[in-house]
Amino acid sequence: MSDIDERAVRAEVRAWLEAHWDPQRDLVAWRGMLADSGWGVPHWPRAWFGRDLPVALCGAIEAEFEAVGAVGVARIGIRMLAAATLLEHGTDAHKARFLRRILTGEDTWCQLFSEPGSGSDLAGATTRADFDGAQWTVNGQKLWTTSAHHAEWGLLLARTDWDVPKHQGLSYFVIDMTQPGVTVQPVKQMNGYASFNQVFFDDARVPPENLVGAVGAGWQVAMTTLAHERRNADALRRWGEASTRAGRIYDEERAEIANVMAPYTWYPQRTGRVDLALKRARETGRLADPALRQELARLLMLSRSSEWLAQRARTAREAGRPEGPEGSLGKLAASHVARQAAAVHTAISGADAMLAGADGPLDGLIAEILLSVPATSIAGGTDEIQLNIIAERVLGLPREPRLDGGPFRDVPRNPER
Amino acid sequence: MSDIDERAVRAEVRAWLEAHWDPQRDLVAWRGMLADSGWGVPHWPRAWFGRDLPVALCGAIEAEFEAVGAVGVARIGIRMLAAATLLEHGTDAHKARFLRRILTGEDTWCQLFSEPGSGSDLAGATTRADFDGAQWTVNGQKLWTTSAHHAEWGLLLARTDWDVPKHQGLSYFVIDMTQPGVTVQPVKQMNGYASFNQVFFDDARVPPENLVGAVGAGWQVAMTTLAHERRNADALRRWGEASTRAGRIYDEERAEIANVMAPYTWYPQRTGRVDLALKRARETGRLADPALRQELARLLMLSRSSEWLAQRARTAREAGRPEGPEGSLGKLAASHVARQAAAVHTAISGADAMLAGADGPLDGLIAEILLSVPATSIAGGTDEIQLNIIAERVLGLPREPRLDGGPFRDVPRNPER
Amino acid sequence: MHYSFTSEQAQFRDVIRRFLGAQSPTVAVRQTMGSARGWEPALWQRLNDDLGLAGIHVPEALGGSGFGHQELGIACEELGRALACVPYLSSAVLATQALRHGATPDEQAALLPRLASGRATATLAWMEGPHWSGCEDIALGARRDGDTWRLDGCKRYVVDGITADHVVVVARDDGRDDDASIGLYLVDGEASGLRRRALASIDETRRLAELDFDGVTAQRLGHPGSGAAALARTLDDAAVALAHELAGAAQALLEASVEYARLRMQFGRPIGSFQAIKHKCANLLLELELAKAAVYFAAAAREAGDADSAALASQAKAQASEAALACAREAIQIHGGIGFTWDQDTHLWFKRATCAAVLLGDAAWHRERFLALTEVAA
Amino acid sequence: MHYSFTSEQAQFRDVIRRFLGAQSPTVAVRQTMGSARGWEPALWQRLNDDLGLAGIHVPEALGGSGFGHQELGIACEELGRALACVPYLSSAVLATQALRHGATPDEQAALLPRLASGRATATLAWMEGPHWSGCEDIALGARRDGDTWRLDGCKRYVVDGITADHVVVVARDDGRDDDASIGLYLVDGEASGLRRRALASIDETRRLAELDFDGVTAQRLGHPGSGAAALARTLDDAAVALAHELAGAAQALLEASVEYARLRMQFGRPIGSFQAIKHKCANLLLELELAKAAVYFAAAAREAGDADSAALASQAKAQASEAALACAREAIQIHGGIGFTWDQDTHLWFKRATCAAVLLGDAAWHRERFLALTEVAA
Repeated sequence: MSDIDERAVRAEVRAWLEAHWDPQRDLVAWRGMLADSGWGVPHWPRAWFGRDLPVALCGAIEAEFEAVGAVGVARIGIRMLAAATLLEHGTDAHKARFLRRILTGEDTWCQLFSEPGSGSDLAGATTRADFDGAQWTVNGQKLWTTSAHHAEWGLLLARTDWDVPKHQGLSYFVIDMTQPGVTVQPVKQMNGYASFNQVFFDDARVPPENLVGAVGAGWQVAMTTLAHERRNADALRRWGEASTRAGRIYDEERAEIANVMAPYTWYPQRTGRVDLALKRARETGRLADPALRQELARLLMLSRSSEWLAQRARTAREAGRPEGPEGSLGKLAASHVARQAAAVHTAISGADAMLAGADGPLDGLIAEILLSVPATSIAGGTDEIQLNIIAERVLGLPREPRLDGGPFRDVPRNPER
Repeated sequence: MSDIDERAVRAEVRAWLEAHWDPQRDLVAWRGMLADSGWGVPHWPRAWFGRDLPVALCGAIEAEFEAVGAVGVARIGIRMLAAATLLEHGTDAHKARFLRRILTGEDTWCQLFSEPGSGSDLAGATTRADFDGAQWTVNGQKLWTTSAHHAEWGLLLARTDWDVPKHQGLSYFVIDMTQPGVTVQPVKQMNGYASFNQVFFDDARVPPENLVGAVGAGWQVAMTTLAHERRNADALRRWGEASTRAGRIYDEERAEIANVMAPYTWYPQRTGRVDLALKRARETGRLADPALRQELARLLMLSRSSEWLAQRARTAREAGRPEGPEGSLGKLAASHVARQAAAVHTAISGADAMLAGADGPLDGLIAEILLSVPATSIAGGTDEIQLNIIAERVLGLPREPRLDGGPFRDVPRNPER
Repeated sequence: MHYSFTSEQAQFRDVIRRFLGAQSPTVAVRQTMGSARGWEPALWQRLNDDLGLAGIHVPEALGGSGFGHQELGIACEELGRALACVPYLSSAVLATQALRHGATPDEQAALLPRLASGRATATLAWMEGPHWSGCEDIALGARRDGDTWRLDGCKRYVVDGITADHVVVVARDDGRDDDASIGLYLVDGEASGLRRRALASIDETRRLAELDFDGVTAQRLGHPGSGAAALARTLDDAAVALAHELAGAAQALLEASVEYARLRMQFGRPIGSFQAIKHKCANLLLELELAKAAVYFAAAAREAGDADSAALASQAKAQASEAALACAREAIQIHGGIGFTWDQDTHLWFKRATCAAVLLGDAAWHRERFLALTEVAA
Repeated sequence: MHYSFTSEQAQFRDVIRRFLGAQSPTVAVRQTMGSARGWEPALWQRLNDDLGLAGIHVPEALGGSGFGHQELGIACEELGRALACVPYLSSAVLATQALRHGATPDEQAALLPRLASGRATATLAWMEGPHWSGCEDIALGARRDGDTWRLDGCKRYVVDGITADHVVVVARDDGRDDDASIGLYLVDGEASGLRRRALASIDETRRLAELDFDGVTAQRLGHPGSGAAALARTLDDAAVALAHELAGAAQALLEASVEYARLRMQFGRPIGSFQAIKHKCANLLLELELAKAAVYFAAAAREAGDADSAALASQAKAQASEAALACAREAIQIHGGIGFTWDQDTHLWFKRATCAAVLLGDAAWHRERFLALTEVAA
């Protein structure tokens, strides 16, 4: 688009903010105004709280918000994945019922895809939804669900047909997480935190109007959710940084962010905190060790190259080019960075690398890094899955022969727990 | 076995050698005496040139030979694999016709298993043998055949039935390599040597009595050959070291060894010449480089550990315990040693690592090492095949699903050349 | 030289493995590691009463079983495999070997029988800063006070330092800075002036402590000037013992991973049928078998008193720690998400491997030391 | 900062790639590398007449095209991809950049137009021993002889040293040992007293020579005292250029491997459908993409004259050389037995990667230099 478009849009949003922005306003009320004006999600359709503007302009609009310190719509957590999925596959009734409360932050959402028996093989889900003519009854178990403990709504992938190939027997629902048939339990990780939940369904109910897409089309709908999950990973990190300004509305936003981000406590360490390595090595005197210097140089090079690679992908995305499976390269690179960072931090710390908590280096941060590393190459899709994606979709190597193509009922799978 | 056995056997062989050994004898004549006495291959059956003694005693007998400097039967090259295969699967006619001339060294043999289209997948051979009621006609192409250019006989694996699964349609033959239908061409390698040949069959003939085992049982027969190949790898290296004694019979043996070992010219470099690394590092002053020291230490540790692992396997073998697929661990370790050795030799040599021939370090030996490394992880079964063997046969992990189980005619394969 | 195990040694291993399988399953390990003491006196006493583990390598005259380094290694390997929470490395290895190498016969006779029977425990306190480069790191000072000695300074990373009945302390005679001034001193765990503070460790199955010495009364051990050599031999013994532990831990991790990969289904087949997993496991087996060769060889060399046994100790520690880290990392990877949950056992070995990798020097340090020793010998 | 290519740059790359695909297929490379000269004058002249390659980065006033480091990089990447046998690194990169950084405007005007047009070739002779650590390695001496200079000593590993019309020699003023005594000297390739001897290289597509100087008449270039800095900038330019070459070679190797894996059948399926091969290729792609990011970024930084461009040059060379070696090793592995035959092309790139990895400093050397530069900047 031309500069004139951007200038005009910037002028328009500036004028609107000048007229309406007030940091003393109630957060939900302000976000309601944003939703109704279309300035909260300007790239959404006009019919649904947007202004039909190109994604490429959103940065400029955000910049205007930042300039006056205006708070935006609620964006962190799973909600934007829910919104994107409903915008693409939902009925008008879905959109009318859910979208505005997503933007105002009144409703929190969670994603119910993974199961104990199907991690890498998401389409192998065995949580079942059975229709009795009046409503759906859900039974089964989901795992790795962030934020399920405070979500009002869940995006549920469940099996509705056991006699067709596995990708064709799934359906997609919006499920009320506050009903009695839904039990949420935290899952404690090896680092002591509980970032995830497991969710048990015992005859939980879903009304027919909460089906999203057609019966049996759940996999395609879920693909939309997952595509947005990958795309939003970057943005989520940015949205998770609370403003430091003073004012009632900022306090409310900070509380919301703190609440939603709590399960991600170990996420900041996922990159292995490369930024600390050189400084730590110098301060401990270990920078004089030539073997360590080699490993440190490897780490810094790897980390910088990964950033440049990500930057290139981002540039492509911002230029409106399709993102493609290059995200898998970045994910894989992050695993290497994390592993090398752990090795370097260990070498720098020596015997101190054994110590945790207040006794440990940097008040336990190094121990956190060492214990968080293994998750990097698993969470969000294992390295092995990323390698498959790169080999098949980037390099065009042939798929492996499938053994799970027949009716799902006959596919060998893990025993139920 | 008890010490008394060994003492008695040692005394017996010593007496026999005292009576018969004479370094002025003709090599073939002497070996004929050895074959007929049973002292050349004492672990073979009495009926066929042996004395039915346990393998564990062979070392003691060899020691007696060495003590007086007596030359043994011909053992290097493919001949002992041919002999072992014929002993197990051959008819009495086969044994009578071939074994003695194998031991005297009058006949040289080669192995015709691999093909351009079937390397790792040996059972996918497409060289065909068709029976017209009177004789077999062979057409096709074999590759990676050591010594084919001076062999009298070949061990041939050929397809005789295309309508059964691939392992069941192969037959095993002894083929006359000196006939007109057989063309042998050297294959030049990236290091400039030609260790191998390719062999073309154009209506080559095999009489029916040269079939080994039943029609269709070729794969089982070939397994025997391959098992002995793995078992003999160690011994072959030892047998390939010529005696330095003076005398006509030694000259003849040296000439034989030089002839047979010529194609293996690059084999000595396969281990990456770890023995030279520390010395070279010291002499070049590079031992002061701490980063290099780390890599050198890794190399030495890796190499020593591999030797100890091999030693343990050898001890098991000598104690008569089955060898099992642990040989794959050693083969895999050798690849790692070779690769690390190349890296270390490169780091030691710096810009000199670019130089070959007389200009290169150690008169070109370092260049040889760098160029020979890639073959280590391929020749004799790729690292990937070794990893499969270890995973399935040592660790007991499940096999991959087979796609080539049906009639061979329908199995997708490489286009003929 | 060869290494191999006699059938008696193989039997000894079986007995320990069965014992620990029954007496120290991970459910018990988890309970003990969460306890205040951090190790289980009842288990410790049975290990010693029934199997004689703490004194396996101690001469019979000193209350032990009179076996050697290979039996000690087998014990450590099985304890590492089971992650048993007992003060074996601290008392049976570090303190016992320090006394054997550095104490006079009378001093040994006074203390070793109680350590060998497990009735008392001890530990060795040598490190002060996080990187060990040798005796030059020792600052803790010993000064003569009549018939006895007094210690002032601080030791860190002391294994089982909170619970040890006795502490063998490496200290330096006041005012001197050569290796001859390094001595071993025996201190009572409850001595006045000794402040013991627990250090939180990533590996909750092995406790660490910081010990502050403020004029603590100590008994000087051994002959003057022999401390540095005794310490060096002790640390090499301990490196080989810890390498065995790590080999045992790695073996446990690999076996659990293979078992899981055989059973876990994804995409209609066991994940262990995918080459990504098969080859990963095969590569781990190779790395582990190479490390075990080094570890067993190192034990045999120490038993034989070979000249290169110090280089071999470094090789064993370097290779075993890297193999254990690789097995730990990949075990979690093979288990997938479940692998980094608290309830699954893999992280217990991961944490052991993480800490043991740096205890007694990391792999890079041992590689450099190995090369320095090899270089001189070559 | 970002790096990206303009559509003009992408087009430039396409043109070179198509040209080399047609004019320098491997059958031609094999022929040329077996020839006496080692490079093909006809190809060289067409590369320059049709595409202006030798002067792509030389100012228009000096007979070049006036583009910059990124275009130079594209040219090198494509030449590395095709393994074209031409004196590009020696003449267009090493000698040309040495003159641009180290010669006066008049001296540049006298020589650069002929190098930029490809009518003459030159090279840079700086190394004497196999390990470069900096100007302190320079022993070859220059002594004043009236209006001119005379050189005595020996240079090795001189790229295209046998055929170069001119040699830029790095020498030291007699009797001094500081960096200010380092100067660049221009020598005629046919000068009397200059003995040129070919050094057999593993990589037959790029020739090396040893040059012996026995009182060879030389012209001193640039201003006194500027030689060391000019050399440093030149070597960084060359490291980035060589890193591009290696990235191009790695790309060619990976593409050939993927193509082969797609077609080659074993066990009834393409070998590229086995995870062992798929994951190998995917890992190579990752390593290559990371290296390319560093390489392109380094070129952009040199073009922009960024302060950290020396560190980036080292990073680019280190990563590109390791990626190329990995691609070369695995390309042969993926091709199996056929991969180490002479008739299959893979070994040509393998040998290029092997030699280019140590030319201008190996990866470990560049990592150390990168860290030293980064450390100061941080």
